[in-house]
Amino acid sequence: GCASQGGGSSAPASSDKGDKGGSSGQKPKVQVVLKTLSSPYWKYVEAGAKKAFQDLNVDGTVTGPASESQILEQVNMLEDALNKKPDALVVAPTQPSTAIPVLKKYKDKNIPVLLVDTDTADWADKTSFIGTDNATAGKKGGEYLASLLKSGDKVALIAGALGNPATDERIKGAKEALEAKGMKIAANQPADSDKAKAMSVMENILQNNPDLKGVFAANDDMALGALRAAEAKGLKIPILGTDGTVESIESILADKLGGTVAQNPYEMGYKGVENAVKAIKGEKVEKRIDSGVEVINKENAQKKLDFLKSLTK
Amino acid sequence: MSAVIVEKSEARKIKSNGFISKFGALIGLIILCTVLTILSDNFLTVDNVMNIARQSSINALLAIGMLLPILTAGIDLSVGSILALSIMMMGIVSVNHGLNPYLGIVVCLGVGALLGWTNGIMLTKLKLPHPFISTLGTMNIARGIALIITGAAPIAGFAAPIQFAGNQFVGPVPFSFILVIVVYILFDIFLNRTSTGRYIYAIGGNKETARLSGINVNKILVIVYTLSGLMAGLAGLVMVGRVNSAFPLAGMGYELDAIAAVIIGGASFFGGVGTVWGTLIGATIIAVLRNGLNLLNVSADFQMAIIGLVIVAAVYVDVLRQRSFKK
Amino acid sequence: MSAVIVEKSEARKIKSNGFISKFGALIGLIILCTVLTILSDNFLTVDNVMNIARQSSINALLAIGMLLPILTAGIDLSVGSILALSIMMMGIVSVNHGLNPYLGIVVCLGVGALLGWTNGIMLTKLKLPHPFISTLGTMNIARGIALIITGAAPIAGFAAPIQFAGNQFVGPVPFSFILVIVVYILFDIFLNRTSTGRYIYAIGGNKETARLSGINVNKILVIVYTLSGLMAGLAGLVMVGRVNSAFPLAGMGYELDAIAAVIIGGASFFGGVGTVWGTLIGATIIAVLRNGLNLLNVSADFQMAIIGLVIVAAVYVDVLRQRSFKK
Amino acid sequence: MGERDALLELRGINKGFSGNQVLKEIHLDIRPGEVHVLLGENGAGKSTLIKIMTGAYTKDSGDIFWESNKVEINGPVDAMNLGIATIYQELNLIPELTVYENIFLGRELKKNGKYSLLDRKTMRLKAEEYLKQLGQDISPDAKVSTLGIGQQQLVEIAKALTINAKLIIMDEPSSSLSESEIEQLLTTVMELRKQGIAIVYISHKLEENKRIGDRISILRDGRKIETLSMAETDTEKMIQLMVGRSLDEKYPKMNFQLGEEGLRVEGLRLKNSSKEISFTAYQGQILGFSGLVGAGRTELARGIFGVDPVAQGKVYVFGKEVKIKCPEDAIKAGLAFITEDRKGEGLILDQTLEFNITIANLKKLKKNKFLYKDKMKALANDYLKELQVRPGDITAQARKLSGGNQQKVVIAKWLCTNAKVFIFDEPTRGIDVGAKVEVYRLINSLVQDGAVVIIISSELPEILGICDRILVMNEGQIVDDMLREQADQEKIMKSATRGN
Ligand SMILES: Nc1ncnc2c1ncn2[C@@H]1O[C@H](COP(=O)(O)OP(=O)(O)OP(=O)(O)O)[C@@H](O)[C@H]1O
Ligand SMILES: Nc1ncnc2c1ncn2[C@@H]1O[C@H](COP(=O)(O)OP(=O)(O)OP(=O)(O)O)[C@@H](O)[C@H]1O
Ligand SMILES: [Mg+2]
Ligand SMILES: [Mg+2]
Repeated sequence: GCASQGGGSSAPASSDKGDKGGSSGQKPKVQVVLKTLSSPYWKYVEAGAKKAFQDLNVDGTVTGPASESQILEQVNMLEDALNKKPDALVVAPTQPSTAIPVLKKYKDKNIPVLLVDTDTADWADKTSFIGTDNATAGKKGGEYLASLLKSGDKVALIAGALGNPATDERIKGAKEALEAKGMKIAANQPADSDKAKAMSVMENILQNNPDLKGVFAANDDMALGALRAAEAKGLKIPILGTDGTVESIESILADKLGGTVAQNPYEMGYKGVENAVKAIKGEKVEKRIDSGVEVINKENAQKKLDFLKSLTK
Repeated sequence: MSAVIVEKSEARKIKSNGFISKFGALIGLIILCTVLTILSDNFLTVDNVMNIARQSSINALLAIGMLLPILTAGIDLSVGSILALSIMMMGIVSVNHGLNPYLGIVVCLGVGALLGWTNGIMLTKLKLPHPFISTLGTMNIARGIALIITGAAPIAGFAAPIQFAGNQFVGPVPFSFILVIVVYILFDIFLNRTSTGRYIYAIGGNKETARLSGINVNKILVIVYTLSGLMAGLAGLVMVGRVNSAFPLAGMGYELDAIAAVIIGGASFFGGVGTVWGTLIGATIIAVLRNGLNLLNVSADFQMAIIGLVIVAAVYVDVLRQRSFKK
Repeated sequence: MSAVIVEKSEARKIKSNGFISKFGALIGLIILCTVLTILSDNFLTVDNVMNIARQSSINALLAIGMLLPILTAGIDLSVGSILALSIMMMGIVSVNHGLNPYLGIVVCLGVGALLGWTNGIMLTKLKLPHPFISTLGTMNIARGIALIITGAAPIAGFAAPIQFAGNQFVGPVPFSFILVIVVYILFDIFLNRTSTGRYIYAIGGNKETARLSGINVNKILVIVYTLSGLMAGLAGLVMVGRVNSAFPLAGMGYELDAIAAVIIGGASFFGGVGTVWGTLIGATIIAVLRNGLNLLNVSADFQMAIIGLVIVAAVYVDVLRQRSFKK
Repeated sequence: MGERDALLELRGINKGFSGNQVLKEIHLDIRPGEVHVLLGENGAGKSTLIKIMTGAYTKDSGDIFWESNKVEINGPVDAMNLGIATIYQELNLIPELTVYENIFLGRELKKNGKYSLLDRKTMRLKAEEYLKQLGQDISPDAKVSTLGIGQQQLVEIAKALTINAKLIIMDEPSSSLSESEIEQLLTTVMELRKQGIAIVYISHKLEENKRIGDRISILRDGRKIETLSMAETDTEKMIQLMVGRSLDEKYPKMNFQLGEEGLRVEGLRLKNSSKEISFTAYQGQILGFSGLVGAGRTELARGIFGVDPVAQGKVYVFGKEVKIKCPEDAIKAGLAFITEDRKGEGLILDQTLEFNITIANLKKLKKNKFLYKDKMKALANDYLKELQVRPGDITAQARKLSGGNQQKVVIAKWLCTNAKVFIFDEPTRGIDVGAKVEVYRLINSLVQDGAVVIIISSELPEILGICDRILVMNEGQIVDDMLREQADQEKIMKSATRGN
């Protein structure tokens, strides 16, 4: 497992300090609010943030609701965090538009707001956005899948719970890329980001499309579930996931999963905090920082795996 | 005979006498607040209390709506989805089509009430055996439609009148809190001082007796589910005001929080027992708990476990209190 | 006396006579299958029927467990979380610590039963007013612990004996399907041919009468919730076999599907009414529906709405059938 | 006090409910093979006392001796293990289970040994046997929910017979039976007594007590007044001891002036029935419906009142045709229906007496659209006083009242609707002799005020005592119509059993 919950390296709150600049000898206080902490992907973001707390001597906390469907709960968390008077906020808004009113309050109190993973399209007051957007990740995945196939091949898309902006965007990106390369989308079905449901959905898709040539899933869990269903049919086709979790990379190394689109969650967490500290100190922060996205396949999988494992040591 | 005997748990029987038992969960709430005040400097501050007041408002509105079906020994699983469809319709009307914002508010409440009414009709006219089924159906249907009509995209940029309920303050006090109090007072009057209110208790207590006493049970049930839907619409309005956007996954899973608030507040699933103010306390317990855990930086996984424990504890305190009260 | 008379809806009274009414939802299922056979060439194939058999198995196991609390006029909201904690514990024991896989299976079932037992104890010893509360507590606590013990990371790479239940085939027939049938037959015998089984119905019919007849109500309730937990553990075992991994968010929201299966299958929330085979039909209806929507490549947003409609329709067909049956 | 050979002996039993002392220092002994009658007004504490014997309640203090050994009865199982079987005042059956399952509930027969499967065949057969013994051919496979109240009572009796009991306690077993079933019951009781089984018997029907009792103990306000041998008592004395004074007359009959036609039913046919019913009830003439259990009287009343669907027929109230589709219509048309099943259809047990009394009349209890609470309280208080309900506290929960007092609350509920036509279905079931007289007086004054009153009763003396005209029903049809002067028990019984 990952480093556990709680304050990480941070000492118990260093109590009241009136100024918000962080220029006094006090540690800067950084609040990180993620979409959830209940999945491997977000655990990597957390790990990155916590590493940065340590490296940069930050009094930081990472929180997030129990699941990505708890949208208002995240807004509540942002409100509650405001009462703790942080010096900077790093946030991955689950449903960006809902977070804007509370983010404005941070701005009103001159607390810099840095977004990670997911950008808010129509809010200009953010200090920075660190990440890649999910549509790009989906697009890369779609392009890679297309490169393994030939024009006219049937592919299937496995989506998350409909209405989840992150997975919806990925599917949208992948769909566009696949269609641009002349692939035929034979099915586009939701599996609620649930491994067991993805397996059932894949079984059913294969029922209709025994000649399926490839699959793109909006996260790794669903890709692994789909893989399992394909294996049961003795079908060996490229199946791609998104996120780059340890489980999926191990599967790639075992020559099972076709690949996964990794968005560098660790980098997002680390850079988010790093730039938050810069902003607190009044240094210039770039408006947009690309944390990179890469497709992981057999060639680069081992390197990535070593890196991920080093995080959890 | 069409009547069937169902036993009620010990705890229920004792309930019902006098003032104290009406505010069963109150002691649990007080204990909870005391603990949090000790643990966190930020808890008992004006700012934070107002936070809690705002954060509890959506669940409080859903819960008071939910109280009615539960009083009639029913349930409404669809409130979260009704909330979502109501606000998406409001978004379409007043943002996408740019119509009058007040019309948007009417649409939001109207859609809520209409869906609630449909629940009532399914139950009474289609004679589905239990509202669990009809409202489970509505839960899926309304959520599906909410997703379909906007292609799952959120709608932002609501006009000020729409945002008012969820966003405005009166001095330091959030308007949504005042709204909750007003709504609760109205429900208190409705349930205790009107004949329809009494009929709701009567139906929950014994449907057959109610029918034989000349109560139009079906009509009352339709009113009950309509009001529950209306409250879901109102909760949606408050939510839109808070986050200035409507999104189709809004309110997912909220029915559980609403039901928990009602039950923690001392109502019985067997119907006929439960109060407006108990429900408010139940909703407040849940909000205080969530807020307190956030303030204490408790991680999400521990939050889950702790919320579970506190729900059990809050109710258990009530059980203990009643037991000693009985002696 | 602490007994209270609760009226039962028309539909309920009529139920209960003879063979036909035992298989209430069967007609709904047949209609559904007919429609799907017409709409999709791939529906009525051996492969696909086996698909459905496999896909329904997890919910079928949860549902048969859920039938027991519902028969006693209770509910078990914690089954999804119990499933998750059971399989995470199994993962820790047999993958992370590399112990004997059979020990892992014992742990999985044991944790399930233990958590169910805790539900029963909370209900009967702490005297919480309704299992909604105790199992809502357990739902949160178990999920929280499942997340905490592994830091939200999934566990993969289970040994063959563990995967057997969910992954093996006997000829073309998935073993999980055979398991479901065996479990259902055992439950049928248990509920209809043993005194404990009849006591479960009696408690649901009238708890006070059951007590006065010398039935140890608390003991039976503890058995009921323990079995429900055990079935959640078994469902978890099948799930792990299916996907060869255990993950802490497994089973989230599955309680609603399980409850829906039981209710579609003709059981009553007021207790005392419901059958094993009706429950199986209920679980099958849900699985067939999901499978059919995939086969027809129905878009995600419409899937939700259609599932809602079919749930209502399936139960309504049953209501209509009983009405005409009565005439 | 207790003799050495007492089967069960109670010494100094006390019991209170949240401060309200219900039983005070009760001493009682039950001898083997005797029928011991317990008598007392509604709320005197009879049911509470027997519940202490059966383990349904636990006593606050006092001692219980079984065959001269001190015992603790902490639950129903303890009592059963001693050999005590009980028929409670309120029916204790599981509606969804079959007759035989109910009869054997808690002590099922098994094929081999404690942990084996149920022996359903034997249970079915035995159940049938016991029911036959009671003169009934109820199918053992019928669901209890499909039986009428009287039949359910018989199943309950059969259930008690299956226990190999040394003591059988019967709390008002005859209250929902008609004459012929009561005969059967009494025969069975005598039979049991002959076998050496002791019976504790509670009934408000004094003649019945007189016939079968060996000894009688009288309770008043939670105290035992006296235990006498039945030989030295007569009904007058029973009343005297029970009420503390003597009653002038048990049926205070008044003569009224025959008035207008009040309720006319023409060709009423219920769904699922092939028989048509017509009759007319007048002002100033109390109309009684007699018949055996299951004769269809309750069904007729339910049909008129819109509770059950009616296939065809017309109903006129004071000459005007009314369309009644549901009870709401019936109440609007000026009807009131006091149902026989007080718990299932009459009361909301968890609510207060005030709530229960006013619930059918809320529309008239408003001031400016809101409920007029003061008036509601006053009204409820008035009726509690008038009917001598104990406790007379309008905030008491209906659940906590004794059976007879609950019955009075149901009556109060309907009196308060100001209806013009009253249908009483077994109005005095479970009511003590003193209170019965009060109910009859009330009925008299209703009639005097111009109301039309119909009484369905399985108690022949009651029918004969207060009705002016008597209709006898048999298998869903009115088979006889006689004026009070022409009627007697024999004549009614003959019509009621015709063709049976
Ligand atoms: N569970 C209870 N809680 C509070 N008071 C109770 C309870 N049960 C009975 N009582 C009270 O105890 C008294 C005696 O009741 P009980 O039922 O023993 O009377 P009873 O002699 O059987 O009368 P009846 O002839 O009407 O059946 C009544 O005043 C009643 O209100
Ligand atoms: N709920 C029911 N379901 C099925 N049959 C019923 C039901 N209630 C009554 N019956 C049957 O209908 C017939 C008429 O019953 P009804 O109750 O009207 O008779 P009654 O003359 O009022 O006698 P009782 O003293 O039992 O009330 C009986 O055969 C009875 O068994
Ligand atoms: Mg009594
Ligand atoms: Mg009758």
